[in-house]
Amino acid sequence: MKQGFYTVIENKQIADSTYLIRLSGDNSETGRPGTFVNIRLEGFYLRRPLSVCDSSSDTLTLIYKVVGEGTEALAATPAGAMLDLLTGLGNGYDTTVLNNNSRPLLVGGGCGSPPLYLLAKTLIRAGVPVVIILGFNRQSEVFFEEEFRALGADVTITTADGSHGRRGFVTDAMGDIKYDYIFACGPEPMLRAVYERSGNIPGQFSFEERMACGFGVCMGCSCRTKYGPRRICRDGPVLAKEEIIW
Amino acid sequence: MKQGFYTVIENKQIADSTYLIRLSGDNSETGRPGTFVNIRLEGFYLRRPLSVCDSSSDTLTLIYKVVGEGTEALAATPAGAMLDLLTGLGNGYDTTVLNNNSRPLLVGGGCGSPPLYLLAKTLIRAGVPVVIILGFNRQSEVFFEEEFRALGADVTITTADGSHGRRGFVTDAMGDIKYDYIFACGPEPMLRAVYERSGNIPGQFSFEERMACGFGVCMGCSCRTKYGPRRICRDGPVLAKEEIIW
Amino acid sequence: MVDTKVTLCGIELDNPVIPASGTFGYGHEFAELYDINILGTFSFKGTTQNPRFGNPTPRVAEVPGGMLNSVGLQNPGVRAVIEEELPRLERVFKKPVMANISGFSPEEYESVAAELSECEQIGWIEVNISCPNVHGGGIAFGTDPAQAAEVVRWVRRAAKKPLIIKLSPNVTDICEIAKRCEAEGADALSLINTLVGMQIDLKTNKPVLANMVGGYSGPGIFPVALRMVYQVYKSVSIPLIGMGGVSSAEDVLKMMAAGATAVQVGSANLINPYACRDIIADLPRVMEKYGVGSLRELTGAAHR
Amino acid sequence: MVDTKVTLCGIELDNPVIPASGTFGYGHEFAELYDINILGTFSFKGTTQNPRFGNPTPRVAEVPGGMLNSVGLQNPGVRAVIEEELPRLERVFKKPVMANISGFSPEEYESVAAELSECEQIGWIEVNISCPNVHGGGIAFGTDPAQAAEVVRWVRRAAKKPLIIKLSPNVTDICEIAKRCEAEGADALSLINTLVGMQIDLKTNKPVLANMVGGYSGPGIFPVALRMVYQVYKSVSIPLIGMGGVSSAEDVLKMMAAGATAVQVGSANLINPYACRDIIADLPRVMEKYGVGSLRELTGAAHR
Ligand SMILES: Cc1cc2nc3c(=O)[nH]c(=O)nc-3n(C[C@H](O)[C@H](O)[C@H](O)COP(=O)(O)OP(=O)(O)OC[C@H]3O[C@@H](n4cnc5c(N)ncnc54)[C@H](O)[C@@H]3O)c2cc1C
Ligand SMILES: Cc1cc2nc3c(=O)[nH]c(=O)nc-3n(C[C@H](O)[C@H](O)[C@H](O)COP(=O)(O)OP(=O)(O)OC[C@H]3O[C@@H](n4cnc5c(N)ncnc54)[C@H](O)[C@@H]3O)c2cc1C
Ligand SMILES: Cc1cc2nc3c(=O)[nH]c(=O)nc-3n(C[C@H](O)[C@H](O)[C@H](O)COP(=O)(O)O)c2cc1C
Ligand SMILES: Cc1cc2nc3c(=O)[nH]c(=O)nc-3n(C[C@H](O)[C@H](O)[C@H](O)COP(=O)(O)O)c2cc1C
Ligand code: FES
Ligand code: FES
Repeated sequence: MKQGFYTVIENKQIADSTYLIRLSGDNSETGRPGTFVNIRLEGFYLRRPLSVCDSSSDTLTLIYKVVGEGTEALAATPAGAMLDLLTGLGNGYDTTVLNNNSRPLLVGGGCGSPPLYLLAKTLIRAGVPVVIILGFNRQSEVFFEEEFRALGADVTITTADGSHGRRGFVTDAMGDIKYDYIFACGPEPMLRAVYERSGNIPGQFSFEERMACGFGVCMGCSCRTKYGPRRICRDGPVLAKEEIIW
Repeated sequence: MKQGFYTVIENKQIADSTYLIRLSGDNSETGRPGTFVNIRLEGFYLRRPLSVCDSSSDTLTLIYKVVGEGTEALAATPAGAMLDLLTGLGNGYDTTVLNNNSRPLLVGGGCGSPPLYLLAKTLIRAGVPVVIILGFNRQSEVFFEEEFRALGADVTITTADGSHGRRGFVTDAMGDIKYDYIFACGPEPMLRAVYERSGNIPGQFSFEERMACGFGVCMGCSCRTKYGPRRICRDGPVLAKEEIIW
Repeated sequence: MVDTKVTLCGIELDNPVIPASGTFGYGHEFAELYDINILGTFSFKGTTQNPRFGNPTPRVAEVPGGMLNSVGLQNPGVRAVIEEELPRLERVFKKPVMANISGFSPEEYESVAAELSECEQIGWIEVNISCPNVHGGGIAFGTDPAQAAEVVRWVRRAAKKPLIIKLSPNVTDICEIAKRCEAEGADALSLINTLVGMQIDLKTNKPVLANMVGGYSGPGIFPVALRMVYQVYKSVSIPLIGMGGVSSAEDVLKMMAAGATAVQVGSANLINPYACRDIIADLPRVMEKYGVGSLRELTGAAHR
Repeated sequence: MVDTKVTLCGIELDNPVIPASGTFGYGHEFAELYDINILGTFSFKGTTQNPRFGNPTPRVAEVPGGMLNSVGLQNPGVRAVIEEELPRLERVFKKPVMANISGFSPEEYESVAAELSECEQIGWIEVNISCPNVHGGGIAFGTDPAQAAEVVRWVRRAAKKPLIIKLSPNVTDICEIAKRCEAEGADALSLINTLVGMQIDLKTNKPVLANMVGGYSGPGIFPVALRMVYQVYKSVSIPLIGMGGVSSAEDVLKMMAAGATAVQVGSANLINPYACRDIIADLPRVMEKYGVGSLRELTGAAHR
């Protein structure tokens, strides 16, 4: 974990109430896919956790949905502004369990997809082919379809109302795909459906929970697992499929 | 009273921890000498009251001393920033009691002098000659000596340590002057000394008190007078000499 | 079209927003700023039998999250209120006003309530029981269930208007006191009055307030107020008026969801004289945002 | 050169800054960030007899002025603390640590205190009496003078270390409880624990916390905490540890002027992991600014 100040390079709407923010600062701790940062916003006591969507040596990209006052304030932050971030939070996805013969399936729901971008990039760079299903409610919410394709991933989009890609839920698209490992991130009902739909296939699921500290000291974000209590912010947000209790 | 947003034109140090800030905005209520404004500062719950030092059709000038966190934040406010002000607060000095034959003496102490500037200006414009004594602790605290002279006022400066002007307190300089009315503003011990030194000569004294609203509704700033309780923010800050109880 | 109307003890209010006692004077300073008839009503400055100057100054201070006051119930006394303030108010405010009263003995409460009960302009009597009982060791009536009940008993006899008891939050169990007040015949409860707080000036190392301690109000007390409204809603069946740090239309909705029928706004008026006007103007937008068609129906939603 | 040393129950601290229980874990997450030996000491997470998961989530929420938590004392139990956490701590922290303990019966408090008393690393035992008494109708020990006294009596027997009782602020008269704790043999008092608060989510109209209510901490409780430290200082003669919203070196000085011998910093650690390091680094500057040569001498200055 590191604390640092980041400069907003750009902050733009990319879909229905969905924004992409690019930041420049010390990225020594943002490279692991599935980790998150915790952002301090003027006038708010607690920080706001957001997953790393992409990270290069000098640029950090986050994608967030405006759901309340904090994300509203973030959306109003202009380029040039400075933000106080804690970076390198959480365990992240463990990609060492895969090899070039692995056939992982990545499944993302709504604003749960951003961390899958850095994950897909990391896997593809390591020579692992990536198939990904991204679920949204409607066309106007879809983002990053092309960006995932540009990485070389095989992308399926589902929308609940059929306005873009395939009609239905991510799980409806899962039947057509052959995979031996699963990575998922999204709202809990989606995670659970994916968990069940994927049967015995092993995988890693990324969770969200209300947080205070985000670095493991307040016990605000605990969840029960088969191996005892885990802090989503430090022992997670990624849990191995076999430890999850719903 | 009016609420309005003002743009900072300039904000500069003019003496030891003393700043002059010029603001542009709606000045329809800032023209009466002895009235004050109440400034909202980001991050502070209560507003900060400051006397009008000068007011023209488009520029409002305030002079303030940095004494705590609020005035510290104000001193750090750059040109171009916007400030939320309540203007036209307080009764102000009543200048209708004077005429061209009046010989008023104005006495100011430290950061109590600012409101005397607009008062002096108003009196001189009305043809009333102005004699003014300004007291400070030391030379590095002195401000506005030339500005008062430029108005055409007869200015005496006193410093407690004699480093500028006459050594001693304002009251030490009062004996040399002939006057038939007195206006005073400054710390309470000074006001009291001036009150006593000026004997039976009538006058008006401007007071400070901790305030919440600044416009007469919370009863936070009351003081006792010979005619009953008065709110410094609305019935004051100027009290007629004959009503004052020490 | 959203419906902001609520009914408080049989009197319909255009909206639930009520400036709180002690932050709105007797109304006329605000009437110079905007048409105060847009308010649900307002609660006037705590009025006692005799004129009071209150405590020595400094009697306000700033704290993180709000302010402290130790005004000590400065008011011109009930006769001056009836003879001067109410006639003056009548010219600018056409709605029933809420009379906030205080006393230092049950008898004083009773007699102030009796006098104000005769005034047609007054819609409700709101009894501030956070005052010290001068004959009871100086502890506040509102912090002792038996003493609180005694005040209600006395005022109930005298009050010919709906009777609202305003509770102190500085207690171990506010529900117990609420129940006692209900049992003695209170028609509604207001909560909360200020928390007891302090501020110290490091330049002198002394408390800022001449009175040492003072009442803490403003956004910092909102979580405590919301919790107490929620808890008391479960304990009594009379209507509640929620207050404590309310500063926005969102806060009004939260108070109502927790159980309030109407909402008072205090300190916010002091730092933004247009606070209540702005909140009322913002209510329809916020109601639409959160899908609230009728405010009346929001009361207690958090319990359902 | 300013002197930041203070003495707490016979143990000298390099400075009065102590991270508060529940906001510093068992120390090692912070030890990865900075050398925690710069601290006066720290108070570890409230420890109970058996491992506890605590309350259902969501169990933290944001409020104006701070946060709410209803963690519900998640901890690995006293045996794991002694066998795993303390040995791990020993490698990174060379000073006596403060053991914060909790229980749901006087017996549990006693036995946890007895076990931890055997640990050399432990300098003080800090007893959190804000837990519900499961055999006493579920109200918190700390809100009832008799039950508070009973806990102190049991723990006093078992504790072979200086005994600090941590008071709940959710009471009508904190001085009464403080005096009872002193009479039962407490060596010092910590105050305050969290105020009870609530937050509502307008998207659902429900309380944010699964537990409905939670403990309110952060800058918004500072005025209440400062007042309580000031009042309790007058009521007892044992040392006080002040806390509640402390976020800066200025706040530390204010707490000490009000009567605290040492000061705990809680929520501030959660939003700025370097909060305590920063406060300690800033102390000399602020002491010089306000002319404080020795912190030790500041304790109680507001009373003189
Ligand atoms: C590890 C992690 C990674 C996340 N990554 C992303 C991401 O990449 N993109 C994205 O759009 N969202 C992400 N979220 C959710 C995001 O943190 C919330 O949407 C955001 O905090 C809401 O803040 P707000 O002030 O707008 O909402 P409000 O509801 O006003 O917030 C009030 C409080 O609740 C908390 N809160 C509200 N919703 C959530 C939530 N879903 N999860 C956790 N805390 C919440 C806030 O942080 C704040 O403390 C992530 C959450 C976690 C825990
Ligand atoms: C009617 C009036 C006119 C004033 N005019 C001027 C002026 O022209 N120039 C100038 O330098 N100062 C003036 N003052 C004093 C000025 O308001 C205070 O110095 C300022 O509020 C201090 O704020 P702070 O945050 O720096 O100090 P802090 O001590 O940190 O402030 C804490 C609180 O105390 C209040 N406070 C502190 N000192 C005073 C004080 N002396 N009077 C009233 N409230 C105080 C603050 O407003 C704030 O609410 C005037 C005060 C009043 C009442
Ligand atoms: C300056 C001031 C004076 C007050 N005077 C009274 C009063 O006379 N009677 C009363 O019942 N409450 C009084 N109160 C309490 C408020 O009515 C209200 O209960 C409290 O301030 C909490 O609301 P707020 O946080 O919105 O201010 C006063 C509050 C303030 C700030
Ligand atoms: C997340 C969290 C967990 C806490 N857990 C404990 C605890 O286990 N034992 C205890 O005595 N106090 C606990 N507290 C209370 C703090 O130690 C402290 O008394 C309180 O938060 C007030 O200080 P603050 O405003 O600086 O946070 C906890 C507080 C928080 C925020
Ligand atoms: S948010 Fe504090 S432990 Fe996870
Ligand atoms: S400051 Fe509110 S009445 Fe004067």
